[in-house]
Amino acid sequence: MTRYGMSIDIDRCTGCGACMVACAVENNIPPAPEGAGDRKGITWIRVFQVNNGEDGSNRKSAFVPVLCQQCGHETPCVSVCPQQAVRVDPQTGIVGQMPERCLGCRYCMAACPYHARYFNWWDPVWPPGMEKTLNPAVAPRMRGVVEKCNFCHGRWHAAKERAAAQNRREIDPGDYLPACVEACPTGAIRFGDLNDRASVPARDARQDGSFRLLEKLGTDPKIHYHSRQGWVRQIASAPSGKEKARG
Amino acid sequence: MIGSLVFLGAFYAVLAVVAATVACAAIRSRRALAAQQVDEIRWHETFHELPPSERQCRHVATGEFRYRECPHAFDCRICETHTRLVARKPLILRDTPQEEIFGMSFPLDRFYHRGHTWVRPEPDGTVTIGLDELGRRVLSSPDRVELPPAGAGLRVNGTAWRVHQRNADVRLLSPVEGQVVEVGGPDWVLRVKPADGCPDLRHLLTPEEVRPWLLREMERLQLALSPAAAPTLADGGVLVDDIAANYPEADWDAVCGELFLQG
Amino acid sequence: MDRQLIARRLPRCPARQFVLWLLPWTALLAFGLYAAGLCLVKGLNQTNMDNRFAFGLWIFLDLTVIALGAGAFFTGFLVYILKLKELSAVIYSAVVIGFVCYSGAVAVLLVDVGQPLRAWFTFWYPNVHSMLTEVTFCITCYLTVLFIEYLPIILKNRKLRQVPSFLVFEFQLHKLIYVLAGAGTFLSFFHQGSLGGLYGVLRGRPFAFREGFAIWPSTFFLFIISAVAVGPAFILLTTWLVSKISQRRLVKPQVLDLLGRISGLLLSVYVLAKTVDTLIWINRTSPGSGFPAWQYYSWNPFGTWILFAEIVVFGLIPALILLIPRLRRRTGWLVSAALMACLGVALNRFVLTVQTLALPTLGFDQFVSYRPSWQETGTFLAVVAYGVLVYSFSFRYLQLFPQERALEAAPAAEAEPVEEEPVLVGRYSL
Amino acid sequence: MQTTRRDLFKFAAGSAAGLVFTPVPWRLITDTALWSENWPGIPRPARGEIHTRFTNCALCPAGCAVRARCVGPQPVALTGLPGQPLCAFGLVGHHLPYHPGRVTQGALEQAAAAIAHRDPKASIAVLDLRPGRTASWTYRRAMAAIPHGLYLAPKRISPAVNLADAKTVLSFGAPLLEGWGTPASVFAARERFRLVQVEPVPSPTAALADLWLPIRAGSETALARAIAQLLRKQALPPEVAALTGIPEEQIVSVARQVAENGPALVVAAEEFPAMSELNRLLGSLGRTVFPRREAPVPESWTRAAAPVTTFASVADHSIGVLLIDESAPDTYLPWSVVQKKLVPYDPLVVTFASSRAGYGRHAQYLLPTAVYPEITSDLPPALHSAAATFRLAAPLVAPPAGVVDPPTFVARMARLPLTPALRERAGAIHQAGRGTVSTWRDGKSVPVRQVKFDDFWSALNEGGCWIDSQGPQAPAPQMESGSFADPPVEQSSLPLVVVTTAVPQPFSPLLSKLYGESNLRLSPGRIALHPETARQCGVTDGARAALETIRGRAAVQVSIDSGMPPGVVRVAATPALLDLCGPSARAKVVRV
Repeated sequence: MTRYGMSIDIDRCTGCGACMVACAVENNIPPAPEGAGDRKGITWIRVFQVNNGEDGSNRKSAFVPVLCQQCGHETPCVSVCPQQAVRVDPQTGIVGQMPERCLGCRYCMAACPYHARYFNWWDPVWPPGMEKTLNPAVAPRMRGVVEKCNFCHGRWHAAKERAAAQNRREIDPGDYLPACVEACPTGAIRFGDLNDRASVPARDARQDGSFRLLEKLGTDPKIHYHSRQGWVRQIASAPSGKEKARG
Repeated sequence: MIGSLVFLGAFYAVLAVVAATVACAAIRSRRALAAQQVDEIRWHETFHELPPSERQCRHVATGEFRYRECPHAFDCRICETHTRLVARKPLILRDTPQEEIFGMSFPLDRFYHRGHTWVRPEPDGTVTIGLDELGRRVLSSPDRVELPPAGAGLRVNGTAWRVHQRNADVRLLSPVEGQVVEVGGPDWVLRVKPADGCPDLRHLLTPEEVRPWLLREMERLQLALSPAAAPTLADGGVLVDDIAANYPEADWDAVCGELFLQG
Repeated sequence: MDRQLIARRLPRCPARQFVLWLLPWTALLAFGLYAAGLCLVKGLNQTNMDNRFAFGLWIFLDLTVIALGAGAFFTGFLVYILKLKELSAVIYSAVVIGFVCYSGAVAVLLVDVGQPLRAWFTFWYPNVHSMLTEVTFCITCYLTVLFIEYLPIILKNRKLRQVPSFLVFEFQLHKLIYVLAGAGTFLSFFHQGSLGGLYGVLRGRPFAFREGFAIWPSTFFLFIISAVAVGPAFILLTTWLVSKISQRRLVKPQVLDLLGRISGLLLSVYVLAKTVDTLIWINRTSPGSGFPAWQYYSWNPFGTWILFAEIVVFGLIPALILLIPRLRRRTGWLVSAALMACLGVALNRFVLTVQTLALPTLGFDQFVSYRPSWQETGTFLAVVAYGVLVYSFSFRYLQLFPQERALEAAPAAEAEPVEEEPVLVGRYSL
Repeated sequence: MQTTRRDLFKFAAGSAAGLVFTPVPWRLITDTALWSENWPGIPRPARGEIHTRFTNCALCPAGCAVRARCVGPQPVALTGLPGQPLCAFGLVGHHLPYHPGRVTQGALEQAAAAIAHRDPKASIAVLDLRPGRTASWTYRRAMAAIPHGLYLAPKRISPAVNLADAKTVLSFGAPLLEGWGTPASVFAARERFRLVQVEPVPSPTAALADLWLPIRAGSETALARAIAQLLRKQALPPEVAALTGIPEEQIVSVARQVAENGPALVVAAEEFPAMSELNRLLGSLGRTVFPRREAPVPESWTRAAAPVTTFASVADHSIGVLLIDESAPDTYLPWSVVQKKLVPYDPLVVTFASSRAGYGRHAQYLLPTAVYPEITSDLPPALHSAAATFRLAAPLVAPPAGVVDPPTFVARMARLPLTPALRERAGAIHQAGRGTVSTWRDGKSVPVRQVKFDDFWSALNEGGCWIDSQGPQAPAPQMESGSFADPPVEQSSLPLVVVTTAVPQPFSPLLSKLYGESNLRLSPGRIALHPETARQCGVTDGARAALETIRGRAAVQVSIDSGMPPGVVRVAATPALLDLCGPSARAKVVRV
């Protein structure tokens, strides 16, 4: 019985975007068509640039990767889906989306406080020939359905199979890493089983300066952020009312 | 789990109820069709769509009520009030009612239906049915007349025969229940062998009641013919013989619908 | 032919005039259908909705229209269950309006979802914990009921009733109509509520999230009350409008007055409940989830004015007008109060749909705005046109207002005299 | 009996009702749903046996090692080696062969003929945008063999730096944390040094620096000179603070930091004398700054090779034929700069490129080349490695028919004997016998001396890397004069100072994730303005606008960024925009 989670060290994130691109490659997310802005795009993990609102050399910026927070308690998107297209896998604690079941009513998107769910506004289209580079482990989604981060579920399956091949029941932690974790050049994103107190994210979650987004909503997100800078930790709480973001 | 049971249970129950209702209605209507209640139902509906003023009880015309709507679709045979009233005030002939009313003859030997048909009991036990004077003058130049074949069954307030005149297609309501024996007599239209021997005519107007009723009828006719004009028909003014010819511009469909209770 | 279809004694405008009236609406409908077609064929990229604004004009439209359509079930309830006979003067019209509203809403919903072909999944794999499932079930069921209620009205048409089987079926069905009214009441009651619950359960959107009783957040009940409050008001409004346009007296003034009174009563209840709910939300619910309530109203253009407008201007004021008999008796006041009530509910649905989605939830995201694309607006207009057309045809060829004939026959609407004991003057005293 | 219309109706209605009780409609419903699951046009990923191959990324001079997951012959995912991840651009390198803007056909013969018929007196030059490769040696040999032949590098090869040993890094706009050197090595070092970023705009590097000096654009040289004077214990020139917009005490403290918290390192986006001077004063030479070392080359090549001439030092209007190798882009010289060197009367420009985005817009002939990961080439020594290295970008997929290999073309043009240059080079390295070769498949690294040449060669072709054992050499590299972009001349008609942010070219369409679908990076063709500046220009966020410089105007889209300094326009520079803006420019933004 595992509970996969992440810890993201904001102080280490340089906003290079490798995680976003790696995610898109791994999960066969198509390039944005003409006219898609940042509000119609599909970025299962999206890096926001935030700043402390100061100007000149007092201005401090940080980059915050936001992905599905994999809420563990009263998961907002699960209860609202009218046809059970969203479910929490009891084995892994991963909140999964079944695109072939999804009706595209977008109720779950309205329900998600982290804006971590994305709708396929267009048919998935790759430039001619580029579809050859698609990842065989993941099926591209059709137009009109919602999708989101599922901790690279394809990789989990693969790891499961490898484990089975060596007739082990548990997969070994190093064998299963989501694409973003693998791609992060600074190792800002760490992944592991939160139930295992020794795992990296579990340890990170315990150290001070670590926080979760909108914790007070009581949805028990499984993504733990960390920063030594006080002003960065502010982002965990509700908006204050003045413009803070680029991203 | 329980949740889904309750939820789905509730909804499928409701759906079942709705379906059952429709099915029930369907079955009942099949029965009704089989039992040939179409005429009754049609008359029933027609009656209930009449404006209240025209659903008036015959006893208002006689002044016993200041206001009363007929609750029985003009079928006094099942009306206690009617029987009560008749019982309380037996028929006194104060003055012999004359045949001539507003220059129209309403002979005393017959009973009148509110749809302007009459019934005359014949010596041989049958009854003859015809169109009364006012009706005749309105349907003075019919384009086509559809009479039922001999042997056809009639039901009270059902269709006796049809008359087409201009844009109007008039169902003349049958005053009695019975079987058509013969059609197209000298002064009558249908000869009918009444159901169960002697005809029950309680629901029809007696000649004595005709006058006040006719008064209203002519007002209505007048209104239907030309809503603008003053009521000249009723106040002793003699009614022209061929109304159809005299009011070419009148909406004949409306006039006949009004007069012959077409609904 | 046209005249043959129109019931006797119901004067209707000449066919040419009717066609002229239909033309603009038909054009609008055609345009709207084209727009909707684009959305279906090319996908929802034709709209200006996006990942932040997952709901837009259409959901707002659905919520409003369904609230306004509540008149159908509520009047049915009053007439057939509570035997409030006066209201049978508008029941047919109410049914048609209800049918129009619901069918329109369902049609738009089908355009709104990304995969309309999978609409039936909801019935196949229902997630009973989702308010949307409840909504889908109820609305589809209730639409069926409405259709069945609409059927007799159609069969009553002068030409159709010539067919014996139609006549009889209509007659028999009408005898059982109270069962349908009951079912309709049950269904509407639930989905009006669950439409409110739709937002009330959004734990992730503290602006919309509400505590409640059992599995239902307070918005569930607020929506029911507001819907039944505004339903009669909308019927009042439409009846008045139709009689203005057709220049006919359709119902006795007492009927409108009664509708107004009912609406007023329920509206005042609603205003009270809404106020209490808002206070609880500001002081407990919202802070409880870490969101100071004032913050919601610090984003232009949605200041506190919108709260005030919703509760006082379009809630309290019309309620008072409708409760004061002296004002109610004046058609002007009555109608404008009804209009305000309708607008109030529309505003409430707008706030829950648009403001909820526009407000930022994360500390670093922004207040977003949204302007519907012409395709969305077109689809919206198509529903309006569709409604007008269906109602126009129904009004012309069916008998929506039973009292109309009577009022026609007796132009001076005299107070209904009551039956009394026979006066014992001699018979035939003429 | 004869059928009436009524009968037909009855029949229709009956059959419609009956149909509901057949499986047909239900089956149809299910099928529509299934159909919607694989909507026509949704590509099916090719399945097949999956294996791993190794190569080196040729997209930028950093040349990271790449591990490719391939389905059959087709790479479907590129990742770095454990501990050395790739950058966002490298991760999607395998998309480039399918880039919509790619050119695969060119007039090869005509170009050759045109070159052959040039007037022999005008000089013929090869501009090599990424010097230090084996291809560069081929060019040099070819140019030596041709009369008036010139081998041009866009700029002097900057010295190698050693971030690992630096304690303080003073960076003049160098994109240290944005793909400058291999990400892994930079971030590994980042833990240990303090970064002072001198940059007019809040780039990601500036955002993450320990100290960001928002300097007035174009006054970097002045600041560098001022710091140099402070290091020489001279007084700070009074006007500097005003000129650079940085308070004196801050300049002083920075000077103290670099002086005291050594070893220090000064880097810049573009090398300029004052910076080299600072490195000299700080004694970085030999500690954190080294001459770039090259892998051994065959004796025969060095004997007959044209000298490396920097583009700036060529006489204006002297080049008759210019061949530009864009196949491995690094720095892009604005067209205006290039044009200055061409003969005024119809010069011939031939470019080797895979798209028309670059010089293809100006050249008479564009000869299509292979792109990474099709190309076979070696990579110049990495910026951050003091020791010489040699590694190959071995092709993962076969290039399409009709593409040209630039060095081959040039060699043929110069009638050089056509020999496999890379193999010869490898041979030379193997002969020298120094250093070790490491292969990724088994993660072993063995001394070259112990491997046979064929194994060495195949190791290189499997992404192996040769690293020289000879450490860094002491003698300080002598700094050559070039200049940091001078402050653009004041012009009232063009109120804004342009700061260009280079956009790596080409990049996979999938990078729309960074450019369009998030505002993580300023997308190509976009400009960023301070809200106040935007108001003055009368443009709003996301509005279309025109950017005007002395060289012309171009359509751009506006992004408002409160972090921008007022009076500065930041341009995400595609080659086209770089042509427009040049090395340093003033501009104005007009609403359209």
